Amino acid sequence: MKVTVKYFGMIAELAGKTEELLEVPSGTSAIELKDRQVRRYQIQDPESVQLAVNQNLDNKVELNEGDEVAFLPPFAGG
Amino acid sequence: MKVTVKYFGMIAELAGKTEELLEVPSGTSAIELKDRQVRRYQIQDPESVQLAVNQNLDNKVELNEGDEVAFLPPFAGG
Amino acid sequence: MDKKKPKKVFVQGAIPPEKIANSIANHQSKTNIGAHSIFLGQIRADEIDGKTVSAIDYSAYEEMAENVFHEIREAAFAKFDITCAHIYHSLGEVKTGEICLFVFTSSAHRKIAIEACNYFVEEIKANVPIFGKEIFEDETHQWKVNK
Amino acid sequence: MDKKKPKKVFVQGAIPPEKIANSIANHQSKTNIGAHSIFLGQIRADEIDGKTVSAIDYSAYEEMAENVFHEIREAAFAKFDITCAHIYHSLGEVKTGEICLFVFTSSAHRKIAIEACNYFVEEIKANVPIFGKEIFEDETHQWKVNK
Repeated sequence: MKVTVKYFGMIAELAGKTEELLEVPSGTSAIELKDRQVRRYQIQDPESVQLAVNQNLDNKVELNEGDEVAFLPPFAGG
Repeated sequence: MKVTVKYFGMIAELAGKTEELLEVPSGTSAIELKDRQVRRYQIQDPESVQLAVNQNLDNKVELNEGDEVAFLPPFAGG
Repeated sequence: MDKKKPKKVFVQGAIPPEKIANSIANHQSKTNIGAHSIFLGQIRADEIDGKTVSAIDYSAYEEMAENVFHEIREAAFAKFDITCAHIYHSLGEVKTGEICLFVFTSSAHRKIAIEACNYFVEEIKANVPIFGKEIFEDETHQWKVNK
Repeated sequence: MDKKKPKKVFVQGAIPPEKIANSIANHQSKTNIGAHSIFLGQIRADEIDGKTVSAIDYSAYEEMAENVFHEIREAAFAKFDITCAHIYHSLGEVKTGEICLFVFTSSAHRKIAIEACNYFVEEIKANVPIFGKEIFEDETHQWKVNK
């Protein structure tokens, strides 16, 4: 199945892109996707990275076809 | 001895003036002056009126020649 | 320097929004500031016994008030690590909807700027000899008391 | 009405002081307001390892951020008896000394306006997906993290 993955801030910098369409096995969880991309792009300090699945920060979920998964480094607004 | 007495806000309105030069007996205290003027001008709710002697709110003092005594109704700044 | 110089707090009539914009613009060269906190007092059209306030006419024991403002500034600079602080208060008539008090504090960090601003507002309300005549639409009036 | 309408929070580049003056002026017809509380975030020229910050380049997960801003507004209006609330945050480059965040709350009474303003600032810092690239004078950069 396909999911859209978005990268922001320092993660976009490490990935060299802000978005990609990934083919993942059916049943993949958000956490598994995170682990895979953390290794792939050598993201430092992965505990500080939050995932939003369809804009929802609760990432203890299984992914579905067409989901939008965002990799969010620490917030710095204000 | 002479003291300058200043009135503000609703007290100035009651007194019909903002300032007067009063002759008071030597040894008069600020509190005695307050009582006298409260009666004279029929100032309501005298507990809410603060006296400043030479801009100092501590009014448990004996007055001296040339002192400036201000009658201050409740503050309403801001 | 900002700290030591006694400043004139009272302004005649309402405080225009442009004065606030100018104060903010004047701080853009101070690049050690990370946060500004601003408090504005605005005249409310309160309804009291069926009559509506149309303006407040402010007066003050000016010499004492300027001294108290100065003492509040000194105490605030001793208490809070602020970069600068400005206070303006109206004298004379200020109509409903207009600004009568402008407190502006700045610091490297937000919590300090915010706490200092609150401190100023509370101290001004409690300790500065300013008096307000609430003028109703029918030209009658009553004297305002801070709660 | 002010409460329900989703509002655009992000502005491109720095927030000019005139925008703040205009916001204040726009509230002078609301005569049930007695107090405004304003918070402004300004870019500091921090020195980090001998290098000085010259600007922050802000980016955001915009769709999510606008939704989170809206949720914060809803929560604030449920929690505080405020008349209105406005938030503006910069995207793109904001130079040191310039304003990147403008929070503006209004109420009949000062304590409510002030508490609501603080609530917005803390919620924005903690929960809105905004990212800041601190650009140094030598064109190198590092990524800012809120404390």
